[in-house]
Amino acid sequence: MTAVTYREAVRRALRDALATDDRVFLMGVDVGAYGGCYAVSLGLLEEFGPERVRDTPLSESAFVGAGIGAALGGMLPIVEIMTVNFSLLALDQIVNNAATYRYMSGGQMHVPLVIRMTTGAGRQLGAQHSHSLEGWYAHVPGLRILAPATVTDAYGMLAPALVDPDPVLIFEHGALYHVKGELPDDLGPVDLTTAVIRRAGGDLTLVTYGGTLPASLDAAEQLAGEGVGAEVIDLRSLRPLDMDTVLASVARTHRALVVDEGWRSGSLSAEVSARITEQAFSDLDAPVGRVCSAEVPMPYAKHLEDAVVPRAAGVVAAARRLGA
Amino acid sequence: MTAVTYREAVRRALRDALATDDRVFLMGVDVGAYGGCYAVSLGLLEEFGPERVRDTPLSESAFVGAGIGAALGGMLPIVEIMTVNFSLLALDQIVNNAATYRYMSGGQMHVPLVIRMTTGAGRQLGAQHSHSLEGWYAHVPGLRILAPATVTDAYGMLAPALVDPDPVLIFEHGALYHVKGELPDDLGPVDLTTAVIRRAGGDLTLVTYGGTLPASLDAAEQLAGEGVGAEVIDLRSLRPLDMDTVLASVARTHRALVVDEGWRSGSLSAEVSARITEQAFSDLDAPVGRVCSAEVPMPYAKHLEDAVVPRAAGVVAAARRLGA
Amino acid sequence: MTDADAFPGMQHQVHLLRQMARIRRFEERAVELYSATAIRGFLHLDIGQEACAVGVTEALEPDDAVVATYREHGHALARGITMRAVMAELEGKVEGVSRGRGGSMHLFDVATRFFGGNAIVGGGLPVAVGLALADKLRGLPRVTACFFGDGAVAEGEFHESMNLAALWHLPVLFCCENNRYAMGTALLRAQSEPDLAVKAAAYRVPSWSVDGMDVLAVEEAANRAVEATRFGGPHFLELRTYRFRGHSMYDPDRYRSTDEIEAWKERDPIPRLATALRDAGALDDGARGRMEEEVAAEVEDAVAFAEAGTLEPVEDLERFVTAGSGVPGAAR
Amino acid sequence: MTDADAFPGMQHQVHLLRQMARIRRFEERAVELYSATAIRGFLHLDIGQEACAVGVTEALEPDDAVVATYREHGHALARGITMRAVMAELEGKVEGVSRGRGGSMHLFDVATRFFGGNAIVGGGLPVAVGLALADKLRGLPRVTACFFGDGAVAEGEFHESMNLAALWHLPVLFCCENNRYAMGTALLRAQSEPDLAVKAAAYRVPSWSVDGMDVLAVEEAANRAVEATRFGGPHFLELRTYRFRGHSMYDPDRYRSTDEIEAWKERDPIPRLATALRDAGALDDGARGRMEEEVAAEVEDAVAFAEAGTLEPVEDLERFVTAGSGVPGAAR
Ligand SMILES: Cc1ncc(C[n+]2csc(CCOP(=O)(O)OP(=O)(O)O)c2C)c(N)n1
Ligand SMILES: Cc1ncc(C[n+]2csc(CCOP(=O)(O)OP(=O)(O)O)c2C)c(N)n1
Ligand SMILES: [Mg+2]
Ligand SMILES: [Mg+2]
Repeated sequence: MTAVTYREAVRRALRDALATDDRVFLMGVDVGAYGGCYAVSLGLLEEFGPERVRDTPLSESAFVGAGIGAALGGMLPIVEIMTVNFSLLALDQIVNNAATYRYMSGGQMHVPLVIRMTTGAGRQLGAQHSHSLEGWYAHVPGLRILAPATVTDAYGMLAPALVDPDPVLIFEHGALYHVKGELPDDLGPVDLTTAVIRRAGGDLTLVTYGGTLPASLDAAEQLAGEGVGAEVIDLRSLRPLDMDTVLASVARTHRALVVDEGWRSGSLSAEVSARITEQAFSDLDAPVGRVCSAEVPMPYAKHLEDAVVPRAAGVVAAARRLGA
Repeated sequence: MTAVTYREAVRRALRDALATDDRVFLMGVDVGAYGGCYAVSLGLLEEFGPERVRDTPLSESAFVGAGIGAALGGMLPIVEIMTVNFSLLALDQIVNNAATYRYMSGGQMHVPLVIRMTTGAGRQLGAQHSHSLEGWYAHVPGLRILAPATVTDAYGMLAPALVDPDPVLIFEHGALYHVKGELPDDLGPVDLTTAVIRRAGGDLTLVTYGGTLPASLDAAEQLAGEGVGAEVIDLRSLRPLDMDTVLASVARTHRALVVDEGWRSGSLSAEVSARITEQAFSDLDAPVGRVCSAEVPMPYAKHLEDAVVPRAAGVVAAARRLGA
Repeated sequence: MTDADAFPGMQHQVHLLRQMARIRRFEERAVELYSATAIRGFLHLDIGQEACAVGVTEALEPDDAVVATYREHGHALARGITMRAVMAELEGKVEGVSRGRGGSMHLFDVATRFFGGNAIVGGGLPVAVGLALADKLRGLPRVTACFFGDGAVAEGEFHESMNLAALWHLPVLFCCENNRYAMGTALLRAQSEPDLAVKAAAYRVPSWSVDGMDVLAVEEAANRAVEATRFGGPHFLELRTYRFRGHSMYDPDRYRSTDEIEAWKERDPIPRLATALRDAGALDDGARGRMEEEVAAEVEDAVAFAEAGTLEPVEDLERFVTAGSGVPGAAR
Repeated sequence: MTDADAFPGMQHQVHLLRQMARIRRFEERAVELYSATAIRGFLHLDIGQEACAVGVTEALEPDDAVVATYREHGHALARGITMRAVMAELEGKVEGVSRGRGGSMHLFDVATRFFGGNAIVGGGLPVAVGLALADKLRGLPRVTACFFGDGAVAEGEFHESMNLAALWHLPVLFCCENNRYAMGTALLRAQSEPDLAVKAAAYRVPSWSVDGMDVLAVEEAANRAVEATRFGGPHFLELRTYRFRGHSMYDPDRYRSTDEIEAWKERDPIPRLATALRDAGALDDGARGRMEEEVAAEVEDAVAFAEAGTLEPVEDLERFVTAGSGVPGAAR
């Protein structure tokens, strides 16, 4: 058991993957000489060399597509895209190729590719670097979408993602990189299909993932002070969604609030809300609530950015409105 | 009052726009010499010349971005992208530029751009030409998203879209082009902000838009035969959503079913469902239902494609399950 | 002993002719089936361009890879996918090469390393780069031949892929079938520099421009290019060709003159080679007729196979989305 | 009468020096404010590259347009946006040129036709093409100067935009500030053909390569290029330059040697021109000192202005999403 940052946990996962399997290589803009835009891959170039820690030109579509091709060709590529905002430049490759090869080929071909990218706001990076678009990817059949929110998941999800014969996208929230946590030395493989309860509670179910887990836990703590037991569920996998865990909780609490950094309209929170209602209507004492980002391009000024994204206070207030 | 096809209605709208305002021009792949990939712009090159009906190279990002720049520069461009599937290649420009210019510039600049594209399945075009991704665009603040489902809207939405000082995306479902309808000669401007009730009914609210309006109306007809009055609401505007019309209906019917050709998880139907529940929980006698596309890349074979997309029979069955 | 046996090397040319004829007849039959609505969706014909697919594919080893576009019946057949499997695919049957899920635009075959069948213009190029990267990393001396049209050259993915392949010295043979039109858009109205070889030079990718209506010229150039690519990094082959039919079955072909089309038909690669072989005494009219009959029989067999084919049960709709999908009980 | 007045033409050079000094001091002060956390987010410095922004911008008419990147303080100041408005933007104040919504990477100013401030590498190029298209369609003899880095040349949007501008003969001046690195990636590791002028030729876009550390050379080339662009369609200007600092405030600069950086600092455009002016007797040390003082005073005024600035009320968060948004009662 050692305390490491989320960043170090990802780096360790990358190092272990590179060390374990010759087919694995890491590719992306500045993953090598620069050490990774968020210093995640620092030191890996020195350790594994430029063939396996591969700097790419600024060509998101081509290097993501090259990851798809390399996966088809027998490798296990890990492609890093600096942020989900830039991934729009590669979306054609991800949606029209990575997600379709198996199906269009009638099951003959498959794309064992892992794509990692950062997501989210919190560092005053403005309207072209701060959005949370992982919910879009969770819409696409053929993809598995992961959002590690803890050090354990940041480390433990990569290996099983590489074992998955189909494309897996991993979203790392930029504000989590410096967060510290305990990493068990004997961590077994993390189950990619289940949500986990991060805090138990009987009065209200808070459903969240990734960058909004800390705020949700803070809110639960505050609510506990008011005598309200909030159960916090970390979805972890955004596609497929583990509704069983969510529904079992709602069956006990009768109230649910979804916390999601995406813009409210059409975010993943809408899907979670709709499914809870569809599948647990009679369990609900109140409509499913949502706390999401304000629907604006992200402003630069700190007080405005703070007003956009979900914070603990907003979660607590929403919980109160649900009558929990 | 004349009977025209949806295709003719769009063409007429384009012609009127080009004839009325010098700032308007049409630009896209094969809008000119070829007559438009779906023959929508047939004849316009001859009428308005190659400067104003402008064929572009296959460069989705550049010509959509050029539309943005031209709009900033004082023109009123109409950009055609052949299908929403190809629009992924231009998504960076739409999300990171068109939708943000006004906000990032603190209100100084704006992008009076109209982008038209086809969407949807039904013609056995397979997994790279058939998806319904307009729900993604409806997620983005700064954009107005329209989905004309009738001949009247196909004609009447373009002029007000051009008047809108901000970017407007218009989604034309490919299966609608041959549908005929009456076009009043003295059609006034269509309101871009309101949904419309296409059929009245008191037992169930069917919420839909675009390509699934015909199937929803068919379903309502069948349900009427069973004594169930289904009210069919055509959203028309996917962003912003006119929830007032929907909620007023649900207040009367107490049951709602959303019909949407997008893949179920994370489709626009989820947002509509979540909002109905949030805002009309106590009106509901049953959870909001959804009829969406199966979550698969679109298969080519007709019987499989038919099994993917929402059809009247599926809507009727879902309505029955809601207990309407 | 046939005529061809008497002429060393001629037998191979007869094979090339047969390959082109197979594609031509196959597609002509597909047009009929389209009219009869047995085939639907988009159907893009290779007719007129057969020499490109045949000439290049001949130069490849079985272990090499092919990435093609939506206009890929010819490439699939030349690569060795059976007519049966392709025709059944066009008819949407389980026996089709992609189980009827792909259709005309999405032929895939793992056995011949045929990676599609990509219907996004330019979308196949990055994938080809990646296939070649895998080969390089694995130390396999393979080539990936990537076909695309003149229209694709304007796409950003062309630019990014050429640079990446050249920067990393990857064995991709970029095969541009320049048929002068992207749907209705003539090359001159799409490219500020219509000489595509000049574009290749901007990435330091060596290039050849070849008469794509002459299968022998294509094959010869492809032989050199494939060899150079296998050990020397990417090369660019411009195949100057022409499609005799519209872009797809929906195309009324308003943007080209009949004169232009007729002039190109004069250069039809099939009669061109057939005449040369006859003149050389390698294939007399009788042998040619027998070849046509055999090809026709193969086509009819493929049609019969396709029509006898079965439809995927609707219950299997969700199979192949992911490894476990659609299989009852399996985790998604 | 100043020294410069005595030398015809020299006054202009003194102006150029002042412009560069303004950018340099402004940014040095911004670094301090960053350390003091008054500025946050990414901060990309122009330090070392000032001659590019100044030389090109001087060649533009007031009615021309500029599109720049996230590394655009210099371009904004050279273009005539006040230091006050830029500094207030960096501090996230309403008085900022983008009302504090943009920050360092997103400066916009309608008065000087400064269209950003684009933080997607390559993302500004299509917009520049569109601005020029509008001018052409409107019959206005304007130029759009589009700045971008060497890294952007690998992006698909570069390729598509160059072709479109050239195909349509649009008045875009493509200004590539080649500082040899895209973050940590050296040009040689990003481009198979590192001579960027060769790339421009692939679109038939005429190009010049200029010493971007020499503001006079930049201005001279820009004068020619702007004129040529105004009436002759797109041109490409490669400005060979270097950034003296890291890519952004977060960059530990592991990928360059100190020797390399020092060698380039020898070519610093500011002392270079200052020395030349002194040698020519156009600017003695006293005058130079006064200039520095004036510039310092302007910077301090800007800082005071920014610090006295106000924050946008949170209630106005939703203003400017669309025309009607955030305004109570207005339709969305
Ligand atoms: C990104 C994208 N844009 C548009 C289309 C529609 N489209 C299909 S084929 C085609 C023409 C392509 O021309 P070219 O590359 O020359 O190939 P050819 O059809 O001539 O073989 C177009 C525009 C598409 N499939 N993908
Ligand atoms: C599409 C995209 N990919 C990656 C980034 C992250 N990024 C910001 S600046 C930069 C380097 C760009 O280099 P260059 O174009 O040479 O400009 P310079 O910074 O040297 O001025 C990178 C990789 C981005 N902003 N956009
Ligand atoms: Mg072509
Ligand atoms: Mg650079």
